Amino acid sequence: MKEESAATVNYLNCDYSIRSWLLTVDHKRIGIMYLLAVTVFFLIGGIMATLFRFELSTAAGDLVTAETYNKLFTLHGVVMVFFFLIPSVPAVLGNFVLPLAIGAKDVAFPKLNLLSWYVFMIGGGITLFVALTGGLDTGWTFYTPYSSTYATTDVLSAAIGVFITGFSSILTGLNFLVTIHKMRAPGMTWMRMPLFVWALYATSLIMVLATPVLAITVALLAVERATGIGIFDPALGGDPVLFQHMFWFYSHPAVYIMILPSMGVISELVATFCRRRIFGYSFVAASSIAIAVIGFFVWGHHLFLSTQSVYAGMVFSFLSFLVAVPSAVKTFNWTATMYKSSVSWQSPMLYVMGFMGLFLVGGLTGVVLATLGLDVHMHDTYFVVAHFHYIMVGGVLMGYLGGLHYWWPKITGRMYSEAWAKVSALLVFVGFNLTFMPQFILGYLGMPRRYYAYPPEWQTLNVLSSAGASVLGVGYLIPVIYLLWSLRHGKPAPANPWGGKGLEWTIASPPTPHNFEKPVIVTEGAYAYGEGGHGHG
Amino acid sequence: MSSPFALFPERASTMAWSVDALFLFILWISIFFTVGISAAVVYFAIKYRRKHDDEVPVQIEGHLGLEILWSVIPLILMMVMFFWGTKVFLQLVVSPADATPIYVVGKQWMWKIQHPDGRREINELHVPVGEKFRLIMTSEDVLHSFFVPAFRTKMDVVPGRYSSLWFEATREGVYHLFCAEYCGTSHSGMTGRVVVMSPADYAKWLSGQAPAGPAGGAMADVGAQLFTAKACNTCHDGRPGALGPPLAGTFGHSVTLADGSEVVVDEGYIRESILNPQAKLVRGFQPVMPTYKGQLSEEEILQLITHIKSLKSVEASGEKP
Amino acid sequence: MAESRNPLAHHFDSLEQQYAAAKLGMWSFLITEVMMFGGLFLGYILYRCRFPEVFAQGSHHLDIKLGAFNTAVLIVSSLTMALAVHAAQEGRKQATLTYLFFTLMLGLTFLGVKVIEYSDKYQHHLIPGARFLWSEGDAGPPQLFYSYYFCMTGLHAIHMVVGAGLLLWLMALTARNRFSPAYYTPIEMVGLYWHFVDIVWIFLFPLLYLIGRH
Amino acid sequence: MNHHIVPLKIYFAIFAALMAGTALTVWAAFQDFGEFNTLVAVVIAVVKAALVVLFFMHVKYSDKLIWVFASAGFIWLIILFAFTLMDPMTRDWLPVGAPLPM
Repeated sequence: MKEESAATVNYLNCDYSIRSWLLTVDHKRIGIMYLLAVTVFFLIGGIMATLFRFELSTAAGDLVTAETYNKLFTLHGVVMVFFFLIPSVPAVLGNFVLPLAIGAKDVAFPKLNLLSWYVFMIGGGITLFVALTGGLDTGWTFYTPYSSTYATTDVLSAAIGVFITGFSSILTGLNFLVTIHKMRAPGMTWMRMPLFVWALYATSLIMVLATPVLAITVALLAVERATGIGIFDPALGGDPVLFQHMFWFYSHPAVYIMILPSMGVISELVATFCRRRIFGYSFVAASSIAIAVIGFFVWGHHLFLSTQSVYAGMVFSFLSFLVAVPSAVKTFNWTATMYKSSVSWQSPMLYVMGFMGLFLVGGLTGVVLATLGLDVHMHDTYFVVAHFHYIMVGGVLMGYLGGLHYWWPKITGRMYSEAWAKVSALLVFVGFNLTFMPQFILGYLGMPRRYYAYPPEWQTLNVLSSAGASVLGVGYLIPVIYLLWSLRHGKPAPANPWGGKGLEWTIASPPTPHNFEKPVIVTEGAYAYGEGGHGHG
Repeated sequence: MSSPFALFPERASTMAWSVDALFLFILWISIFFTVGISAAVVYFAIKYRRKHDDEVPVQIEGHLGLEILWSVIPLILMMVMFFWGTKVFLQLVVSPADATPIYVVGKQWMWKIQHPDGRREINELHVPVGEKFRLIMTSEDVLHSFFVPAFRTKMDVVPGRYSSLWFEATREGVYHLFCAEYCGTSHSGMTGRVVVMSPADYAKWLSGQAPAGPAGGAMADVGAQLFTAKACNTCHDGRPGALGPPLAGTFGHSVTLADGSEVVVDEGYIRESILNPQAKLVRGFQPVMPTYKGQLSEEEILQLITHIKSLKSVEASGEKP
Repeated sequence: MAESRNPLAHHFDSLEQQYAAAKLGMWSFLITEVMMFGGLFLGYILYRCRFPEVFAQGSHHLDIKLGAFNTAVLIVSSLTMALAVHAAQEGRKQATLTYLFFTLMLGLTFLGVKVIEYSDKYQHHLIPGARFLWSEGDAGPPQLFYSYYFCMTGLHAIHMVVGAGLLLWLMALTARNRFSPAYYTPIEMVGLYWHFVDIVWIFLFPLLYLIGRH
Repeated sequence: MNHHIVPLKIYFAIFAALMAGTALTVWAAFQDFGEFNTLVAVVIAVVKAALVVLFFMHVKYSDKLIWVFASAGFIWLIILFAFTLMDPMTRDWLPVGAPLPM
């Protein structure tokens, strides 16, 4: 330990050795290790996207071969979904903030937490190894029998990589569940918890309940691939649609694993930057749980045209409409929170506004796709691609970046350049819309997804989309630069730069190794802005 | 085909407008909410922007009535969309009884199409305006999906199973045919054209086409030759005491199985009985039929099915044995 | 905290809180196990409904006596595991060790029987894949039955192997006096795991071995 | 720690019930209950599993939260089964194409 006064010892400077990082059980350090990992995965996934967006700027296939193109979008999907979107908010921000937000010294199982990072890195390593040794061309959905019998790429290793990564997600979810149940500081009742914690709880439920089904699904795929036994093989009487059911039993709720934590971040940000308790707190909290639970009953809307029974299709369609209601409730409540509040235009709030706009488009186009009669035309077209990018990139990524900017002073103890942060928020918003809005039109015109060459009349829209992607790319690179810059040159951050009311803002930036020096006793709800607020309703 | 600035694909089938109308309905509702909420967010952000650093706004806890209002209104809208969407869906997927069958086999990376009269096409489908067609589709290898944007219809093509799709073209023209389910390297090359012609042009086109196919003749005739070549007729000739159940006149009717249950004889049941004869044994017959798995291609199975469909029962055709 | 003898980790306030956290964590883990096996059972149910006769035939090639014997072995092992927890709660070290040892032996017995059954399937060419032989018609659906048989019992056997390792670890800790009536959490947690593995077999036995025996 | 220590008597009683259940399920397999053969086997297995969960795994003596978690696993298992099997079980009701019947 360095010769410093006790007041300035924090979790970052208490030990500088590599070993102290690789063997750390401190949730804050593990959060940072996840941050580094997902940033690398995001860059890899982003490079893939840049390459195939470049390819798609002409109608003919000319930049890369069809085979390479298929490998590019597959790897883009696998890396972005399993190694960026799913871990980004929960494993980076959740790990760092959750124990602080509930007044705990750490998560319930710190060693498991570290283990989950290693499991994640091993799974990611195997998957990237596949990329280097020939690639994978099944699409991130691994549909059988193409993946089990016909693909000539290394599906086996990729399935093993995804299988292993699943356990990292399970361990994180399990850890958070127990942490939220058992580690809250005295006085931190459920209805006093910050909404980010509620969202993480709902997310963890899905991680624990759904991920094992993905694990067994890709395990069966791996076994079938490795030994040639029949599990999903139609030649033996097996049912390829069974694979789709099992896959989407996880992968649809997985969308909520991605978006729920981001929604939680947005709730925190809206409260802080409007200095206002979230309007209808209990409805926003309950809607997280409702989304998590109803989200388990809607997976069949990915199978409307898979020869699934018409009746099953109707049930899944109906339930898909239901899940839109709690999402709508959240949006209305965030908007209402801004009414007669004190809105700060600091950069995290810009991300909130961006999130609101993009999430609205993403959510409402989801309603379009849940409509049986419309999905027939739009299924597997660019309309679907645009829709889920609005949710996953527009929604999840805006929430993640907003949260990262919000907690960055707490994580690093430094302030970043506010001006540059505003520029990047604006670029991301504009670039994103330019990239994906044309894809809605392409989709309705009938351009199928995963197409490497397309009819020439669609080139204009594709060029627009590719142009937007370059703006988006710049928008993502700028934060990397100014955030890194802030580590050395940024102004030291005060304990509470934004005037937030969460417990994490009551301690030093960056926090001390054990978070709270004095025992924490909570006496008021989250977001207690203003004295004895005169509320109604 | 369509201009570079079109927002909608051509409407070339009876269902196209139904789908577009529903889409426009939901689209306008979506635009209303997106614009409305975004405008509110921007307005509030400007109107209530923080004037000085220690500003503390009035605290509002929430409002039960509002919560109910903005739960119930979306719910009602959702239910309207659900019922309307389901209605359109049923029209899209349930084939009218009088549709003419066309048989489609997807394989990496082409569409093989057979008409009952024996014509075969690859990656092209010629149909006349104003007639209903029902595609009966299967795959030889992986999943595919038959997609004609101008008809607003699409259906997955699954190995080991028949799926179907119907349409009635309303406008002459040449339209895109795509494979919409990712199927491997040349997925984006598994495309083709649907050529919709006037009945007169269609008749002209028909006469210019020699009935093709290796064995020539209508599908049912090719099937009949297969029926003999594979010796199906030795057991399924309908004589009393024959080893296999009679097939004539059974299509579309139900038969009683060994376990007492009933099953309707349709394309799927015939296919299953050829490939896995013991799976659903007709009552009163021994499980002696060998499997024909690996001996018949998907196209040959379809030819056998059309042949069996064409077999009229003895009474119906008025023949005497 | 492997080095220190104090079983209370730094981030908990009390042993009670630590125990409750461990127990809830273990149950969360068991939920994931339920769902993981659930995925296997799902496919099994679907195919069994689709090919009832073939699955019955496939089942008749399994040895019902060995299956029943193994069921009994696992139930006895569950009892000895419960008794081990009981002994640990009362702080009886020698009894704890003995019961853990019996549990381990029973677990190994189960695995031994499994080896006999697997080698029998191997000799009769009932391993799905290129060598699979089936004289009674289409060899496709019977392969599905055996694929599921091996995947389900195989995953179960892997759990047994892990369980055996955990028992060895517990015995080592018990011998080193790490447990007391105040702290026996690991024994109880492994116990929960062991009982869960038993429950899986309680379902596997009738579903795989006992179809249509009448 | 003051945890409920389950009397040995109960352990042995449960053990006896489990062994009896095993014998019962083997016996039942050789009887013909018609359509209910599988149901009988599953019901016996569920009862046996419930005994293990409640007594050997101490859920009967645990707080509500453990009850909820233990039940959640089984409820979600049923969701997985019911909503997946809903598809193949109802495919024939409206033969859209001619899917292979179950």
